[in-house]
Amino acid sequence: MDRFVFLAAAGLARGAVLALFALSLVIVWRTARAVNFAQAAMAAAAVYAAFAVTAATGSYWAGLATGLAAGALLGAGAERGLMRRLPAHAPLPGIIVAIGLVMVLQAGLAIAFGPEHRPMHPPFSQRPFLIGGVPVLSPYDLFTLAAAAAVMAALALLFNRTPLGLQLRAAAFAPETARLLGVRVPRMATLGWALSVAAASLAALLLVPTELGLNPHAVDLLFVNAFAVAVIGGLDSPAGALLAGIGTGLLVSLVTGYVSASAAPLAVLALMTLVLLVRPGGLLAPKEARTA
Amino acid sequence: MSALACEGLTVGYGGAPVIDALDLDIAEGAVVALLGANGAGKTTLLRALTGLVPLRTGRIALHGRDLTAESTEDRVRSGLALVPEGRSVVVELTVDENLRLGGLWRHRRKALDAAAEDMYALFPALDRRRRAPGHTLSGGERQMLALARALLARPRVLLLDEPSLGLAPKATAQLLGVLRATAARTGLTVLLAEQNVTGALSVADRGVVLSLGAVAADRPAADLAADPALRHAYLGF
Amino acid sequence: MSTPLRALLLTVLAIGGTFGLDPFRNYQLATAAACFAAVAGLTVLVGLTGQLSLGHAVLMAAGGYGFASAASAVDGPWPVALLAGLVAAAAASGALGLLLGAAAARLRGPYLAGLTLALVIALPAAANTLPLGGDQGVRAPFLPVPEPLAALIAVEQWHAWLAIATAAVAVTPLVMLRNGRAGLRMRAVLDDETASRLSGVDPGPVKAGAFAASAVPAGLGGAALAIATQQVTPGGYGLGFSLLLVVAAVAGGLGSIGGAAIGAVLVTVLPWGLDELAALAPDGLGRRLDGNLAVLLFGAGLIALTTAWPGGAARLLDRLRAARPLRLATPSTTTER
Amino acid sequence: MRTPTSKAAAALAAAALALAACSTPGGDESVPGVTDDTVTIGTHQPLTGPAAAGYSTISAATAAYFAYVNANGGINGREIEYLVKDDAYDPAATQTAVRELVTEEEVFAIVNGLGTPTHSAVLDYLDQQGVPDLFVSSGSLTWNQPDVYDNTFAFNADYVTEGAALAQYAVEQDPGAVVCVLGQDDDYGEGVIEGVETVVGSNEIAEVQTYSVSSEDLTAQLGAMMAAGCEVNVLGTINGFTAMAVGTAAQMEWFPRWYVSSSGADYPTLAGYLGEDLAPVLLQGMVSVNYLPFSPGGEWVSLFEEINAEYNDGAPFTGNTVFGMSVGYLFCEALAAAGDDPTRESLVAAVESGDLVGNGIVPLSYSGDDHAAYRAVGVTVVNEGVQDYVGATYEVSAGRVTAIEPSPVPLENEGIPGE
Repeated sequence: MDRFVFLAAAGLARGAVLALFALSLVIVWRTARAVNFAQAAMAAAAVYAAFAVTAATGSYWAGLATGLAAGALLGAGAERGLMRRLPAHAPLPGIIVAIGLVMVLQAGLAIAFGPEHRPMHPPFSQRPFLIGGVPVLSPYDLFTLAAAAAVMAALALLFNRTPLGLQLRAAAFAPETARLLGVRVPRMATLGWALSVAAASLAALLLVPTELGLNPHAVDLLFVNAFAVAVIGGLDSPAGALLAGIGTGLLVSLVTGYVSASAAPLAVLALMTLVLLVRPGGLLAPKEARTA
Repeated sequence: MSALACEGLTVGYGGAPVIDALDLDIAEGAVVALLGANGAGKTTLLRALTGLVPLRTGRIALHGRDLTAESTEDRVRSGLALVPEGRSVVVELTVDENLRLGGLWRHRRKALDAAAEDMYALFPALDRRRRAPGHTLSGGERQMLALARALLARPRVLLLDEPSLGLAPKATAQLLGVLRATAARTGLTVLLAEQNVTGALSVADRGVVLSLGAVAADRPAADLAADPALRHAYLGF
Repeated sequence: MSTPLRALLLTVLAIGGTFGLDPFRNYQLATAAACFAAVAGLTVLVGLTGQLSLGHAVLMAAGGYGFASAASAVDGPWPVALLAGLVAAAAASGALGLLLGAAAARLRGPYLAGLTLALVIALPAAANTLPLGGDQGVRAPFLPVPEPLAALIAVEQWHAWLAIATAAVAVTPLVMLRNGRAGLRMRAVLDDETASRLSGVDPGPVKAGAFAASAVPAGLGGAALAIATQQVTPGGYGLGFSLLLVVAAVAGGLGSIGGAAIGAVLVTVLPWGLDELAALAPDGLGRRLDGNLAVLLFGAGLIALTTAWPGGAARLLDRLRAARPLRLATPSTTTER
Repeated sequence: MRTPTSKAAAALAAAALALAACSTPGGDESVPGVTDDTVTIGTHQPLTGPAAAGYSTISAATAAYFAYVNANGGINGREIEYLVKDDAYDPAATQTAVRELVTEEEVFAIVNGLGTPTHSAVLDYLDQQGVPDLFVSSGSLTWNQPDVYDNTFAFNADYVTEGAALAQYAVEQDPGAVVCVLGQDDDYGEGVIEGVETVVGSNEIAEVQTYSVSSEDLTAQLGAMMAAGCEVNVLGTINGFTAMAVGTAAQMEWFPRWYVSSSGADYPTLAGYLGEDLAPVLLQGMVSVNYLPFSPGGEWVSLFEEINAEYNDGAPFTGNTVFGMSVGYLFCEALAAAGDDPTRESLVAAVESGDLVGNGIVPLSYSGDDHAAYRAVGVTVVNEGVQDYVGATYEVSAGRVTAIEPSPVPLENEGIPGE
């Protein structure tokens, strides 16, 4: 039982980061109908920016802000510079350009910074609180959960309760109609990319201090798992990302603890296959699917 | 002064042009019916006017201002609105969201609320379904919503593409009635592309007949409605 | 010229070409032939049915594992072992392809990409969990040069022959399939699923079948690679390699078999060439550039190709061909849509 | 349209036959990779990719040592050319890299190829080609099969030996301790587990946890070990995961004793991961085993530090540096022993002769029927940020662990082997 509580708590913190990264994929899918396969590499580049600023100023928060800004800039730049030039209504070129971007960014980071792992220190203690002798969440875990929850809530508000969010959604669902209503659709796509990569960068910034250290591949596995999460939850559904993120985090933690580490990717694959066989559009797929 | 003027408009998707060196001038406050058989180029002309289809040659001016180089969004923001053919309602959004979307660039928050209430007053059927998602609306409701959404932004020139398509005669009459009344009240300029010749000519001042991408006839509406030869030649009845 | 005849001619040409290469180039040629089979499968799948698979490396691995275990198990003369291995490779990859295809038929683009991506990531875990030899993988039998040829050719050249022949066996039926009625159905599904449904073509089985049909050449490619390298490891079929196959398919021009050949050669030879180039750089810089430079330039090339020149190499060939009346012997069907 | 194609085919076929001579085997009498004044050897190393962080410095150190030897006249008048190919720890890339080294560069031998999965991929190939495959950089038992792979020799003490020695020392220090193992989910972790079991008895390990190299964290594993009441944690982990295990446990306020296999216990590298401030605290008392002369201030280390400063641009001096230079020393010794006109056969014979001494703190065990390098290891402990041998040394053979005396090899002739 103790072990279960411990593993569940660890899975919750992991799940929050997963959910946030998955949400970033949902954002870019909803606003630009694109799956950004370069999300991990772009987030890693943003974390390098944060790392450099923290090293120079000594302030974690300055680094965090820089990382978010760098992520937003990278996202906007990728959309303006590359994605916009691709033919609409065909997903393949976007995916392939993103793969190219992964190669360029990761190789560029490795050339610029070398392959070493650079330790990043969390702003709060990672020493867990003990409840009945069982270590549960640490202050840093709580920070992670709070940051992820706050960003998710803010994004939900932005999308559902503000005129800007309305325009973002309209531009994604029906670009031509939106343009006829005076919505600056290209600007919305840029904004969607910027928001998405910034959210992904935040997830990466939360994750890396708990990992071995910063390196060009530090975010790869998070992306793969988060992509699985987004697909399981339904690419159009922010709530699905949250649900599937927490669920997958728990699953990975429990399987690792009770079975073995190598069984975890198989468990995720199995969960994904199962969900997609029953619901091909993910757990919380919208009722009326749009194909464009 | 002319509200909408185009000169030498040529549009094509490769191959032969769909619109061929077309000149058109619409006076401020006029309601013009754009008529023609299927494939005459009505939809293409409207899409070209709003910038959804690129021009090969020609220029477009709105109240004397050259729009040719502007994007669709900017043309809309200068007062040119298009209610496209078919179901242009964003099905994922609610009626209220769809409606407000039309006026976001135009109004501040308070003014937007007021403008939306005006539209609900104009279309009571929509008022009853404010929170309904777009995909639950009937064809008539969707068309009303699309028109209301366009009017919300107080355009100076409104382009409509087949608003009566698929609607019951009663709904068509109601829609065209609202349109006529609004035009009369606000001085809105309307270009109405229609297959429903009788309905269109009943609300229009002037009728323009397109054939093979060029203007085949341009006369007062009453005149056109009364000319069986012309009707037979270009409009197929 | 009929497809089998043309395939035979090209195979003989390629085998003749091995005489002009030294052993290392022949090894690279064998690798390229193996990749060609997999890329051909992928390019037909993506180009004709629009299903993007990021998991073709796993299908290759399935073929490799199938080949290695069957060929090792058979205790007989080498042609029997080879044949058993190839049959097992086709069966293993085909079965996995059919399974994936069944899932793929229900999934839209990004969902399929996600599933195949998760599959690639799960391969090392599967190798550790299933009896596949873990990270070290399994050995494939070494096929020595047969006696009569031993004095004439080196082992690398012999393996290149086998790999080329395997690739030919893998790709020829694929081309025939693509040019036949099945290809027509696939294109119909890509053009408009609803319309194809109305005209009596059920997209589900077509998509699943296309996936399986694309998996078998990939598996045979894996077998060809196992012949050349005598080893199948999960590390050799990771995400990087899987993406490289996509790069090859795109660089060659989606849907084009000739393009697949160009793409396969490109991804085999170019990284090596770029590393040679990086080795010329000064020491400290060279160490950082080594490997990374190739990846960087590949990525940049991929982006440039997709944004500026979406048809890939096959489109360029078409243009050159259009400029000159001489027709090279490559498949004649259109490569674009 | 058919005619030009067939013509082209005929022309190509003719050209192919004309060229046939250039790819036919045999005919060359000289020894590959050996000229009057050079010996060319090659290796495959992870210079890029995820494994680069831990190991890319080894080949640089080896190259620096060879540069030092070359600057002092080489071995038997020949300079050593060391070709390092990147394989990104990807077995497929290893295949290509090694084939290029053997067929294009025509190297004399492959030296210190790194990694179990990677080097496994070329083991058969090197055997078929008869290329000496010296001093493989991995503790797998695979390399010690003289009957099957008569040219392949290991360099690391094998993982079973290390696991057994660590467990033996743990049991001697505290006979009642609860012993647990955290291992990588491959032959490395399995070897360490097997070694520990030879000492504590099979199925007597209180808790066995594994991780895969792609893992993001070890929270679940360490939580389970903490819950199981582990007191001695034997780690079969690479450096990054050792640091992560120690760091994660400390965050849980758990401070068990750490017994770490040599592949994951390099103090300077671990300090790089944990930070210079935390490392001396967290790693205090960490037990490991080793067989190379890395005692701070020792004569070998002093020499290697000088070489590192002069020929390796003063790169950070770590266990990898000592490892890489020691491999270079051992190769030079073998080359010197292979005679004035070395052949691949004489090189292998020199290693099998049993005359090589290397520079370890325990004897080399190479012979005709044993291709393992070190069958004994010495225990090291970290004290106040300094990792050094404590004297306890164990030999492991046939499942038995026996204490022996260490026998360090003294430095001679400025660290350049001669006849």
